[in-house]
Amino acid sequence: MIELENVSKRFDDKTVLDGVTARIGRGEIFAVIGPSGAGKSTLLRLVDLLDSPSGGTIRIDGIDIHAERERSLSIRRMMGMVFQKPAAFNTTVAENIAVGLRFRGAGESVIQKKVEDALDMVGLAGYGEQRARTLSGGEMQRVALARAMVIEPEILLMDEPTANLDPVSVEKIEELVLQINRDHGTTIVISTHDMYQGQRLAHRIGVLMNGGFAQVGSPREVFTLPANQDVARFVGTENVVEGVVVAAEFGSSVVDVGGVRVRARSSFSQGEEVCLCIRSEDIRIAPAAGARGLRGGNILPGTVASISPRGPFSRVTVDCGFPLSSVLSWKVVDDLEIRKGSPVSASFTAESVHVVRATRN
Amino acid sequence: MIELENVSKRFDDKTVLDGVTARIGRGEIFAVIGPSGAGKSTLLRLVDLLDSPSGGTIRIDGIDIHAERERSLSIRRMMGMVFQKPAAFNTTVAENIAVGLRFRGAGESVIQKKVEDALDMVGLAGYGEQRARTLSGGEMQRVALARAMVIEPEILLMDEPTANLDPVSVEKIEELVLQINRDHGTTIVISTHDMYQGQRLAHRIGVLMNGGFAQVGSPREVFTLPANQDVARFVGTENVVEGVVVAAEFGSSVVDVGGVRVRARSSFSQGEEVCLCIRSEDIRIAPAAGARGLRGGNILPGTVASISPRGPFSRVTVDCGFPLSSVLSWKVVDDLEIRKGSPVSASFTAESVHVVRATRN
Amino acid sequence: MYEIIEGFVEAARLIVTLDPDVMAIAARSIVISLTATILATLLAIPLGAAINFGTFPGRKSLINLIQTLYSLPTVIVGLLIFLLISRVGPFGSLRLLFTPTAMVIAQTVLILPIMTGLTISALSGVDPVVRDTLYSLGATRLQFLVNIMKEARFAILATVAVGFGRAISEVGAAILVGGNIAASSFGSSTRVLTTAISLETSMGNIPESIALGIILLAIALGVNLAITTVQHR
Amino acid sequence: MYEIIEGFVEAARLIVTLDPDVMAIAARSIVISLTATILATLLAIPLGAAINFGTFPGRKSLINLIQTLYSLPTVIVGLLIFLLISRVGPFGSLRLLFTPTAMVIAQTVLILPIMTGLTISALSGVDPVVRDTLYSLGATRLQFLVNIMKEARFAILATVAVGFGRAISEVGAAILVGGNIAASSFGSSTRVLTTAISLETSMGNIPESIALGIILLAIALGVNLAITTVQHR
Amino acid sequence: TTSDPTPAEKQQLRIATTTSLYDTKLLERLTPIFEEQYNAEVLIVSAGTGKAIEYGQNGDVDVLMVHDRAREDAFLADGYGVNRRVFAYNYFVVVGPESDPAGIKGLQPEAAFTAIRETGMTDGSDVVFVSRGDASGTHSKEKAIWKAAGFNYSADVQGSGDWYQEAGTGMGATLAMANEKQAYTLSDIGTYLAYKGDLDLVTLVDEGDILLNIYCAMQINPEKYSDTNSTVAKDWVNFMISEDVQKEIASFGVDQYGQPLFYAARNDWEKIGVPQAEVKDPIP
Ligand SMILES: Nc1ncnc2c1ncn2[C@@H]1O[C@H](COP(=O)(O)OP(=O)(O)OP(=O)(O)O)[C@@H](O)[C@H]1O
Ligand SMILES: Nc1ncnc2c1ncn2[C@@H]1O[C@H](COP(=O)(O)OP(=O)(O)OP(=O)(O)O)[C@@H](O)[C@H]1O
Ligand SMILES: [Mg+2]
Ligand SMILES: [Mg+2]
Repeated sequence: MIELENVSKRFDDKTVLDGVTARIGRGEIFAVIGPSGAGKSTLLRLVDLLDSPSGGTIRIDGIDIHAERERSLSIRRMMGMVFQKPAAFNTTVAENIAVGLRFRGAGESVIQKKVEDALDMVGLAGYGEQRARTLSGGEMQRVALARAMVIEPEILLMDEPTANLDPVSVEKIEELVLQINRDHGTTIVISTHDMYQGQRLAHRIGVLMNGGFAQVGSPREVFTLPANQDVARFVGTENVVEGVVVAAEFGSSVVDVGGVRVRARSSFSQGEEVCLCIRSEDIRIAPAAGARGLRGGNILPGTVASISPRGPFSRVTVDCGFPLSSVLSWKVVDDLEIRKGSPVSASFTAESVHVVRATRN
Repeated sequence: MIELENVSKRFDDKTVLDGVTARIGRGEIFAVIGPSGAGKSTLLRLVDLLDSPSGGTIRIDGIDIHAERERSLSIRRMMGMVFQKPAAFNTTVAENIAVGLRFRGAGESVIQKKVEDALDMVGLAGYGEQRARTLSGGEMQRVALARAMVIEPEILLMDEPTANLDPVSVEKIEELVLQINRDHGTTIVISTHDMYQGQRLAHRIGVLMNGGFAQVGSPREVFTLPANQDVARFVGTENVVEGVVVAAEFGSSVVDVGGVRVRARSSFSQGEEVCLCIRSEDIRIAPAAGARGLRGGNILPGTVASISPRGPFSRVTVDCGFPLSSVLSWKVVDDLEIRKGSPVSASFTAESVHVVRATRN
Repeated sequence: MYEIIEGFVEAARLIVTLDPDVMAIAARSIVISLTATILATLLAIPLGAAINFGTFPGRKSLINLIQTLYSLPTVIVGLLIFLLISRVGPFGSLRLLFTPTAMVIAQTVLILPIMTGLTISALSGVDPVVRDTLYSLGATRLQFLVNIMKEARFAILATVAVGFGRAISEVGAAILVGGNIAASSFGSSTRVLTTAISLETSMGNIPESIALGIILLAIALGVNLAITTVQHR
Repeated sequence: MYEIIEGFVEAARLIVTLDPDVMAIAARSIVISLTATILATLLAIPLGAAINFGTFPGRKSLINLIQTLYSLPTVIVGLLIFLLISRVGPFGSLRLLFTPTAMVIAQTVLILPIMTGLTISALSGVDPVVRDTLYSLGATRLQFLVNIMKEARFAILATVAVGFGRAISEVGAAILVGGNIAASSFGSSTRVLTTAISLETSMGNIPESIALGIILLAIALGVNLAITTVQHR
Repeated sequence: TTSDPTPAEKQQLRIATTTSLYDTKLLERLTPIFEEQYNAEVLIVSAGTGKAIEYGQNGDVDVLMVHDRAREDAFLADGYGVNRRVFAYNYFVVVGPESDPAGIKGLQPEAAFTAIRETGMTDGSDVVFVSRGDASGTHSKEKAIWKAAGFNYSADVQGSGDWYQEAGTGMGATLAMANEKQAYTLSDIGTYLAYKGDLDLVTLVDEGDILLNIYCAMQINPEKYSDTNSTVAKDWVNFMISEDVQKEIASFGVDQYGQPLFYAARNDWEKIGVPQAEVKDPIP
């Protein structure tokens, strides 16, 4: 449905996008994640014809949208966009939502019905007559969503649509997005800095970094098998450490990390500089004494370097020559009597170590 | 340092705040959390003298700030504010950050130094000469923080300062906030919809709901002992179920939840309508067969109703007469071969059940 | 000073007695200046929008030129129109000289630059995200224009107020192309409030001048009340 | 039509030969109108800011009144000032009538309403968050004013352009309080470009009128280039 | 069946006149009578003499009414105008402050001008002469007086000092200015009388042939502009010299000012030195 081919965008002397390539299928939910300033908004704006690429082609249903100037209205009308900082028209909430329908010549009764429904869906029933300029940040974001949604576009572009929302509202909006996708087969491109949102919603995630997609894949792929150490760090793999392969055979290798040896599954050969990505939830912490053997796995002794809260969990960082973090529930931390300085052992399987080639930044 | 006494705010016929009372101590980090539209921004604006309360008093260091009009400049100069939707002055990034310093008559060299440092601290070194209007959403949010920070206010008010940031930037900003608080003893009031952020940063959290603080307490209190079921739902206690106390003695009670009996620690007496709050991480799921006995605890048999991803975990909802959700790592879900429809048992201790009086909405 | 009070008394008298001459003059002023303002608005808005939202070479110079034309003296506008419509001019055969139509044309030309310029300024003040939102909602050119006007309505109507004010208060062009004729039929006359004020002043009838000035301002007040009503909606 | 070309030729001749009479008239126009514009700006900006950001009863009526005064005919302004400063008027002892000072006063009064009104319109276009941010950064009143002006500079300078345009192009007040005097000393003369244009026109010297008009526009262009340079910074 | 007699369409007559004549409101008195008699609508445009003549040259009007013999002659000679008729005359007056610092009261115009110039040019004097300076009929007359007094206008008068100031405006404004500056000026009698109430200026010189001011009306040459309303134009000019109107002119202003503003030209052609045909013979 949407094809990005080598798309680039320069502002003056600053290159923001540089050869972005991807295909987004009809009915797919595609999440764009990436650090602040990576060009997520820029990319969505290019797709929505709000800005022109400096190079490359964007095709929708095979049509080069930036080339066909006379068709831009009908192309634009296929799409709805929710802006990162949505702007309110200086009128009521209901009128704000009605605008797109009015543009399409919908009748007054249809408009009224759809607007009511939309307000209800985004949890703002009864706000119709309030002046949109007086809405709170989160309320406005939901109005913007409703505004883009009522026109039932084939493609819905959403630029961090829940950035200003509380978790309860986020959940509601996410359900709504899934429902729209399910009921209307709407293709959805969503930019988000909330990776778990990407995971909850998206069929595929594209990680935008340094001007292009560093990785495109299913949420699980991106989270468990990040393409490189930047992606790994970005998707929240707490433990990303560099090392050198010292032994390798039969898809299994031993990596030296600052003197500590770690077993991992990988096909890198001896002498290669690699990077180990270990998700914190794959690491078990046990009191130093009671460490059980783990066949073909790693048991690294160390001392607790820090304990910090992380939602209903605690993040425990163990110094085993290099720092390794794990996440434990508060209860476990209490039960095991883990304190800063406690001698513990951190254990994890060779399979849970994802090895990528080390890249220099 | 900051005392809110029965503060209320009405817009036309809409009452947003209605008797907000709290005290925030010098050097404290106080987080205001609450649903979208609860009045978080409104409250911060009242403290920053940007709007006048409809009733009640706001005192800083004992001074009724809205009464002393001629001192408002010096009061305002004690404070720095980061707006939810920060506005960029139409000039360079560096000039945007310098404004507050210029107002205070700082010298050119001091300004330059401080601006550079601030840019560096928020991770925008090198952006000084870019026009602020062209910044991305997250970049602008960081500039706004830098702008409020350079004037080294005694009180820093931040309205969802990381809403548009990716996790890596969030972490950086949070460290910065903690550092400012630590190094300068700055009193910080932060509104956030990210409860974990509240937890990571704040000494105390106020939950703003229905016009007032439903609860004010330490992060742990708010998360584990929510004051009522609204707060419980809001802070992400997945399992909030209503029931009636059918037996009670010695601070222990049995609650009937739609026919299922649940043991809990509580001092409610028989016949009272209550609400049980059980955090999902306190619930263990085991194959139906292998459920171990749990002294004085609850073991509820049921079938798996749904499994949905939640970050690196899966959220498993079990129907045991009423739905109970737990969070398991992907690995455990695979290992235990839990699928939709699997017969399982959910177990949790009586201590992990937090009982509050049921409120009607 | 005494003349000012006399002027107020005279104004009151003229209004209360509905002096037919004065009423006709006032009506003519309103018709001519409102027509010119409407025409100029209809031209200035699309023009201003095209310049503000367009990207073409020479855009800045064009804006400069327009701003420069704010300084166009009414007498020069009058002269140029005069040369065009005088019998020996290219449009002489239309016999427009000394007609209200000519005055409408002259006033339209006079206020067009300032209205276009202020429209540009009004539109440039609209949040770019509002603009993008309209585009992304699939606005046609016309829908875009209408909606962006609604957003900028305060400034746009301020522009209309400026245009009308300039049109109804100008005298140089009106006198040159209109001739300040007091004829026996309404349609042949070209005497409007400003030209009448000029005449009274040149004859030394200061209270009468001031009375007419007050009537003119009363009309302007009415028009502005209408404008403000729309503005604050 | 031929007169227009003649006008250009004449304008070129006058400029190239630096015709001393014309240069003096042009210089006087610039001095008087720029002074009036600067004075009016200095008054209009704080006034406009006070009205825009203030909350007081009658605020809307005041804005209405100001907009109404856009329609103040220059002749009426001239007359009122004339009555105040003529020998028998309250300020007669200052002997200001028929001096350049009187013209500056008249033009200042004339453009003050429009400049105040457009300042209000310009300021009301500034994002309220910008305003709040300035307050929250601890701006004093003056710092606030300066910075809000910087934000609204495009519209504020457009206002200045309008004010200057109106000042330099008006003739009614200039002739009434200035008198269009051509005396042999620069300071006693009150002939400016517009009054000279009027005179030439009344004498039927169309090419000369147009030439003077072109010189006036050339001056306006210069001033506007300066304004635009600041505007786009 | 009966058909209504459609009234003949009203003819429009466009007249360009000098402001000083227009401002006396004489024409305002006469036009309704003419409109009634000739079923015409009269449109009068008043402008400076130069501008009025230009309207005539362009054929934008049908009749021209001015008071500047020299320029009228040129206009006729160039073929723009035909059939000039003189309908009224009066005298210019030299007015000035009652104190009369140049001591011109009762002098002949030439002598008076000379005296004003002499005193004006001496150091420290506060004698000022305000000139119309707008190439109007009045200004032409003033220049003629300077010439008759033996001065070269542009060299000896204009720009010879701050005592001589050109107003460059209408008569009324010039009088106001002279009043303000307590200066001398040359005025037509009509405007002076109209303004007299507001002025501290008094008539100092009102006798002398050179002060004669002759008003005429003429037709725009229909051969030059074929679609001018030559018939009504002719009617107007003839109307102005008709006996009834001449009487009207002779008595105009007496009730308001206690003295007439104009003298009828009809019987004084010799006195004012124009051919008899120009005052008496209707255009055929
Ligand atoms: N007109 C411009 N001139 C210069 N740089 C620009 C311009 N517009 C955008 N940029 C830069 O382009 C980069 C990408 O901006 P964009 O808004 O696409 O980022 P983003 O990925 O959406 O970030 P965020 O998550 O913070 O919203 C930013 O660094 C921004 O500063
Ligand atoms: N001028 C106003 N008129 C009417 N209602 C208003 C006005 N200003 C704010 N409100 C309402 O007040 C409520 C509180 O707004 P506020 O911005 O304080 O919410 P918030 O807690 O910051 O929400 P969010 O998390 O979405 O930013 C909202 O429902 C908003 O619609
Ligand atoms: Mg963005
Ligand atoms: Mg808010």
